[in-house]
Amino acid sequence: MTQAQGRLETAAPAAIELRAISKAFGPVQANRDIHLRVERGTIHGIIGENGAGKSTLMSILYGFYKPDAGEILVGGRPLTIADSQTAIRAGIGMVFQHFKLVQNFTVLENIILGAEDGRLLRPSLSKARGVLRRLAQEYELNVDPDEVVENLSVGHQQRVEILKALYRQADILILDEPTGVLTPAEADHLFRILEGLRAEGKTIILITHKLREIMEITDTVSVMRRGEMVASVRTAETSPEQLAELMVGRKVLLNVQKTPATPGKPILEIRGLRMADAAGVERLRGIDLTIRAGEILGIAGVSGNGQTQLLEILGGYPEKGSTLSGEIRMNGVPLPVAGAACNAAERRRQGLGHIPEDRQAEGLIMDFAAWENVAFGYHDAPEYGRGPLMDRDAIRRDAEGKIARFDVRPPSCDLAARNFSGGNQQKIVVAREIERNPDLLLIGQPTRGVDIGAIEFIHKRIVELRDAGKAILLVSVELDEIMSLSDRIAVMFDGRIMGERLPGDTTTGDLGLLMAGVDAAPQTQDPPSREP
Amino acid sequence: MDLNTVLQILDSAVRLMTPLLLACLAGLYSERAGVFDIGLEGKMLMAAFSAATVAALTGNVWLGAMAGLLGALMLSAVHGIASITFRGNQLISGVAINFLASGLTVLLGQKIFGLGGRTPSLTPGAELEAQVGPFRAWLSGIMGPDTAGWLTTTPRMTGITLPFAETLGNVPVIGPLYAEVISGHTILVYVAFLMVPLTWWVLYRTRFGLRLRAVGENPASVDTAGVSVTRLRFAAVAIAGLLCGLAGAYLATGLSAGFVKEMTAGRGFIALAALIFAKWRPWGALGATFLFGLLEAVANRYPNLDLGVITVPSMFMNALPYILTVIILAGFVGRAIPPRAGGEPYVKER
Amino acid sequence: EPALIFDLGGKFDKSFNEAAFNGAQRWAEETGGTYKELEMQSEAQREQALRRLAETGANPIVMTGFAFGDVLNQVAPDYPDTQFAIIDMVVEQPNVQSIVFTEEQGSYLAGIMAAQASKSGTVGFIGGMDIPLIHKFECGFAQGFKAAKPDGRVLINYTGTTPAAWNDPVKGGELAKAQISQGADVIYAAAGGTGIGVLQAAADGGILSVGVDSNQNHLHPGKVLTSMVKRVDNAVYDTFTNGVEPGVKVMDLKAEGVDVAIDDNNKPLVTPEMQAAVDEARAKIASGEITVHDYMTDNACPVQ
Amino acid sequence: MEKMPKWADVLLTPLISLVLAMAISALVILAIGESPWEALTTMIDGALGSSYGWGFTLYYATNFIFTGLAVMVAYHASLFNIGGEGQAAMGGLGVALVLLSLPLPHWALALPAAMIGAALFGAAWALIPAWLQARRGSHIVITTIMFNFIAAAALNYILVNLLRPVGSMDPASARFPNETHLPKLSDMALSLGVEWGKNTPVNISFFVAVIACVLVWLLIWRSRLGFEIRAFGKSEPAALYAGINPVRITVIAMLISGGLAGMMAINNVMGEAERLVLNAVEGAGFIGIAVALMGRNHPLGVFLAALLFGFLYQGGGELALWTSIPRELIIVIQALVILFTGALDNMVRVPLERMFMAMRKRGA
Ligand SMILES: Nc1ncnc2c1ncn2[C@@H]1O[C@H](COP(=O)(O)OP(=O)(O)OP(=O)(O)O)[C@@H](O)[C@H]1O
Ligand SMILES: Nc1ncnc2c1ncn2[C@@H]1O[C@H](COP(=O)(O)OP(=O)(O)OP(=O)(O)O)[C@@H](O)[C@H]1O
Ligand SMILES: [Mg+2]
Ligand SMILES: [Mg+2]
Repeated sequence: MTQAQGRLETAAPAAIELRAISKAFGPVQANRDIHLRVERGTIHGIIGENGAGKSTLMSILYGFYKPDAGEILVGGRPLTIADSQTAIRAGIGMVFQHFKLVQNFTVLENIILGAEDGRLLRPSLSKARGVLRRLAQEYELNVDPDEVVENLSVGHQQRVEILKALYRQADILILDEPTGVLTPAEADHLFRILEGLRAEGKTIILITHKLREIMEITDTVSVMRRGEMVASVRTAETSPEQLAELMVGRKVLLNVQKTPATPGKPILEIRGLRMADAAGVERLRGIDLTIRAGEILGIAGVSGNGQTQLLEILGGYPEKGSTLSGEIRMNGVPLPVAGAACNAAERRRQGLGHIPEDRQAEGLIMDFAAWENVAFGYHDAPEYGRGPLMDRDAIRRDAEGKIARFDVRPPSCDLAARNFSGGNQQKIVVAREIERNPDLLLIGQPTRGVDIGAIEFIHKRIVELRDAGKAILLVSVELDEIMSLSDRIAVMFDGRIMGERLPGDTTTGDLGLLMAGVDAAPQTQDPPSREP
Repeated sequence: MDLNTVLQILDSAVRLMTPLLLACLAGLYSERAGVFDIGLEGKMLMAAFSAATVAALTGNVWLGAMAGLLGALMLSAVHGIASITFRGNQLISGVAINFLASGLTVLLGQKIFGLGGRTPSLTPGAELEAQVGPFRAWLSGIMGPDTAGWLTTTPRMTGITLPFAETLGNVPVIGPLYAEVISGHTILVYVAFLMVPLTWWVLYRTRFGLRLRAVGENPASVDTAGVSVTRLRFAAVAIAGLLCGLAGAYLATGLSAGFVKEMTAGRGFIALAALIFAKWRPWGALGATFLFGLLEAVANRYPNLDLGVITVPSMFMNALPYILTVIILAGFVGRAIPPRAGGEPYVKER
Repeated sequence: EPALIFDLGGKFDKSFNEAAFNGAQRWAEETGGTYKELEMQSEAQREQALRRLAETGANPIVMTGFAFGDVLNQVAPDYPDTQFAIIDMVVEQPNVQSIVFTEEQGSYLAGIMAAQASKSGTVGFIGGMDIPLIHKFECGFAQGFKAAKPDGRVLINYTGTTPAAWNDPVKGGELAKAQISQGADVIYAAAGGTGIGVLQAAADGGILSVGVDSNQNHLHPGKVLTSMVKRVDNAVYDTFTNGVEPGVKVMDLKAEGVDVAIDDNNKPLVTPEMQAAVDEARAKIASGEITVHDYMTDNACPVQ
Repeated sequence: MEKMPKWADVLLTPLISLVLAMAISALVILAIGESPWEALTTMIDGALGSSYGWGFTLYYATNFIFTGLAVMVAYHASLFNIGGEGQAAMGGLGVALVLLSLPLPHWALALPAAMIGAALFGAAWALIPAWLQARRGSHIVITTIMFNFIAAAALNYILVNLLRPVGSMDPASARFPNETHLPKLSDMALSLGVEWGKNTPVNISFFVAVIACVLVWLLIWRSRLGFEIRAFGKSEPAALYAGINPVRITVIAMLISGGLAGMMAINNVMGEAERLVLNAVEGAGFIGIAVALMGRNHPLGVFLAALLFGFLYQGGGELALWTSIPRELIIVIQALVILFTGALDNMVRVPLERMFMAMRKRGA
């Protein structure tokens, strides 16, 4: 294909070779005529925008999806991978982007599932226990084999997935965005393991969005764009800028342009906010935060440390059955933290906007048309209707404007949200929330699953809102995004604010330590600084 | 209430709970594998009809029982094809199966026997003989009159007296308990009770059970482990069919002697409620169905419960199991968490 | 051409619809005539069926079941030339004959027999759906039984409150077993399809049972003490043969409208004393010396 | 972007499913030794061949419109209301109590009063399952089934012991006063000088049902409440995010649903029987499920599906009246219609989608 690929070819049979793979989901062409060659004993990176088709390609390799066309060679021999069983037998293991674990099974049960040794469980379990102990020592992958998976942290769940693959004696290990859920330290640990595996002669395919990781660990890298494989090159012979350009198809500005903040009066004040979920587990252990008009407060942290709960509580819909205490004030007015008065609709009336973390599950009704989604959450607004009835024309006019201003593609009001691409779905949510001109905007993972071009656009609009004197609370797991967008950074760990930093005064390493619960600069920790 | 009364009520409860228990375990297999099943009622009815029909035509209850299993299995296949293969709505499929059974049984019954959907009574007599006669004659031609006669004179299940029931009967408390309550039921009662530990063992001690539970919690985990979700779910639905088949056969050939239209009378729904009450666990199923059986037995024994101040009318006593179900579901036994993938067809590609 | 309409239970209900069907069949066989028959599918069809039959010229039109009463009252005046007969209900119209049965009298005789046959002094009654009509059977039975055994005991159960109560032999059997365990040794079932389970359980349990409506003695020869027969077949047969005489026709003991069935199947069970007691009671009822209370008149039963 | 045109989705798929269901039904009829063709003609003739047949078809359809709408409204909130049977039965009680206790001089007054009674009782019977679902997570499918049984028991008790006139054998209430009798469609036609549907039970409730279709359409697709119901039904987390209270919506949707089911009583109890009889609902609550599903949960679809089931009911009734085919055949046909249009939907839809995709590819 490309010149780069030509140079990769060697005499020995490749561990994996894909030829002319295509796959469509209904009208969506997820993979188109893909060729890929991965050499034995190497780490091969795959990058590409969201929706580029990376996961689909790997799922085909693993027998989860069947390709519409194309051929797969494993170890030089053609193989029809009809199901995952075939892939496993061929020595392929995969750690999915969304883990495929049975939440209420123990680690051990999850490991042997599908790889049992006989009809009875007991022998399989005891054998697996032994193997697990050996693997744990060999690769520093410690997990309690008898712990129920839902009680494990995400990082540990990932370990279980890796152990599952190793238990099945995988020679070729596919990892789909493994570091998205890890702290920098955990990610480093994972990379050490991967290097160890490579040293043993195993082959690894690593999907990631993070160019830094590609440069750090891979031997070769392939770039996908809109379902096609646009390049395969040796990592040593390329650069992040070149990769980014290959990914998006044009030059990208990786930095946000913004002027220094001019914070005004406090908009949101949180004091001693505590929350225990329905099971009684403390998710927030005393949060103190202040956000002022005209500033962006970024909250960094590995997901699962209480950010979701914080956003939900502020958004007015704390988890069912949870117990809450503490104080929240908006524009100086105390807000109810629990009970019937604590309601998302009421919060919106008080001037709150909210771009939720999970747009597909929360921010949109996937089966509703775009125009209906523009009214979603504001369907009670007086301009959207008369009395109990809604005014479709008014809403549609409004929606058309928003769609045009936010360059949603295709610019169709009647298309169901499900049929927009992820980035455009996110634009609908962002348009709806930002154009309401809220005093306080909560943003969770604004650019998750959004292509680089749209990221630029969304970032610009967030900064504009700040410059209009609004307060913004930004939660993101992407450190780069936090660093470039925030005026002030708070790091959450285990339901607490571990510390606050100014973007100019900190490094990713420093933040990474905080995210792991280690405070390298204790002087700022106690009490948490409330004044900017 | 003396000991004897208690024993009689318990004895009755055991009989009444047996079809519930079998149906409940049927639901358990199906729902543990992620396929909801409100068609238990229909499958039981179909099984009761098939069992009674074949027993009436052949004079052999074991052939009848086989037919019962087949009848229920057929409806299971419909449910499987609708909800697994074609990923249809499992509730709707269940509703359709209930209608189908209720119509087909009468239609076929009327066609075969012309008794308005009833089968002949399975007690030796002229009505039965008219049906069995030709079959016996035909069989005699093949294997001789003795064998044929022997094969065609067990139209319904009879109770089994367990060993030592007589001798132990004199031991206080335990003796009568053994002799009255435990001994003397038809074989399917013992099968039903043995199904409880067996189900527990299959579910928690075998590879099949592990996979079954996994497919009801997260089918993708099973799929990516290289095991077929479809095959597992079909197996579970088939087992559910077999158990419903036993329940139906017991109703028509064990507890009563013949089929009467709509004879399941809502037991499938009670079994479903018991399943939720049992939180989808085998031993829980035993406890829940025993409770329902006991309630009905008590209501039978005390049709107008005289509480001194007021007399509870029989209509209330008859509705008691339903009222109690609602009260139980209202969460007085804690929230029951169904299998997480329950009710959802497994869809890989949209 | 005469016509017969069955109530919702359908003509094979093993009960009075079936008896009506048998009467019509007998007429057809004996006279070689033909008749129209209809089975109800829903409440709304009652009127439809009546009118359709009347318009096609059927005459007389016989219908079974009290549920037709209300509709017939509306329809009959519209077809003054058509003759109607309704069983189990009184409808006062010039072209309607109302045929009612004194089930309490037949049940009374069954009670007498049960009292004679019972050794334990305890007998049982199992009704289907808990409605007044069935209480009429219950009350007559209890009166007869108590008349013969004043200190005896009658156990009473009803199967349920939904139409399913007519079709639950399992429950019927279980109720019978519960009564047996309380000492009942004769059980009277007035419960449609549910009764099949009662008779079965009684036969299995080695006690006697009493059938209802049709002669059910043959179901378990030697184990069914008797059946309280309601000669709906005779009523239909008579109407088909002789036409309708407007007014109320009471099919009581005297008119052989109700009786206890004694045939080859239960002969051995009927002792001479029993036969004598029944005959005596029958005569006394016929002569008016004994009046059996009808539950329907005041919703109450003098004995309990 | 859509896989196939909307008309194919809402019309073609159910139509093909229906044809399949009918084909299997024909096989069943053959299996019991009867002629499917004769059966079909008897049904069509009996149900649609005369104004008389139409009168009954429309009467049954009216029942099914109400119960179908009831299932539909709940379904949009993703609640599966199997309790239409009990709710409609309770609606009947509401109608009877209103008409027997209030001195209403004219049907024009009696109708709204009875509607309120019917809706209130039906809604009340749906309230407890709704509340239990919303608050306690008790599965509404099970609780509504239980409430059907409980309603039957309660109604039996009330009819036999409280509402039955003394001396009547019939477990039924007294007749409603003559002034409250609803005008029949045949009377209305007659006053226009047309002889139509003489002696058929279809009455003014049919128009109420049609109006109910329009109102439900307005509710679901044009009102803020409907927006909330649909949003909640599609995604509970999203509803929470938008400030839609799940308990409130669950309860409201079920109240409306139960109210609609209860309103059926103005047709069968007030319009037809003119008194409350035991088991007056006769399974219409369950048919409502099929009607809603076949009607793709849209009022227009519900209306059409109710007509179809009205046809099946009346045609099937005629079948059983005039041929030797047992009436249970109708139940089998209904089951097959539910199975094919409801549960085996994808069997037809997926190949159709493929066909349309292939056509589009070729066209493009
Ligand atoms: N199961 C599915 N059914 C239908 N469409 C799908 C399915 N899985 C993926 N797609 C579509 O296929 C395309 C490629 O998706 P895929 O998940 O492979 O992308 P990706 O490169 O892994 O993206 P991400 O970075 O978000 O993981 C997208 O448009 C997606 O919407
Ligand atoms: N005890 C059982 N009862 C009913 N069905 C069963 C039982 N055990 C297995 N099955 C069915 O048979 C299928 C094959 O099961 P089995 O465990 O023999 O798989 P296998 O051929 O050994 O495959 P693998 O290599 O994955 O272990 C299962 O998926 C299940 O559907
Ligand atoms: Mg992916
Ligand atoms: Mg194996």
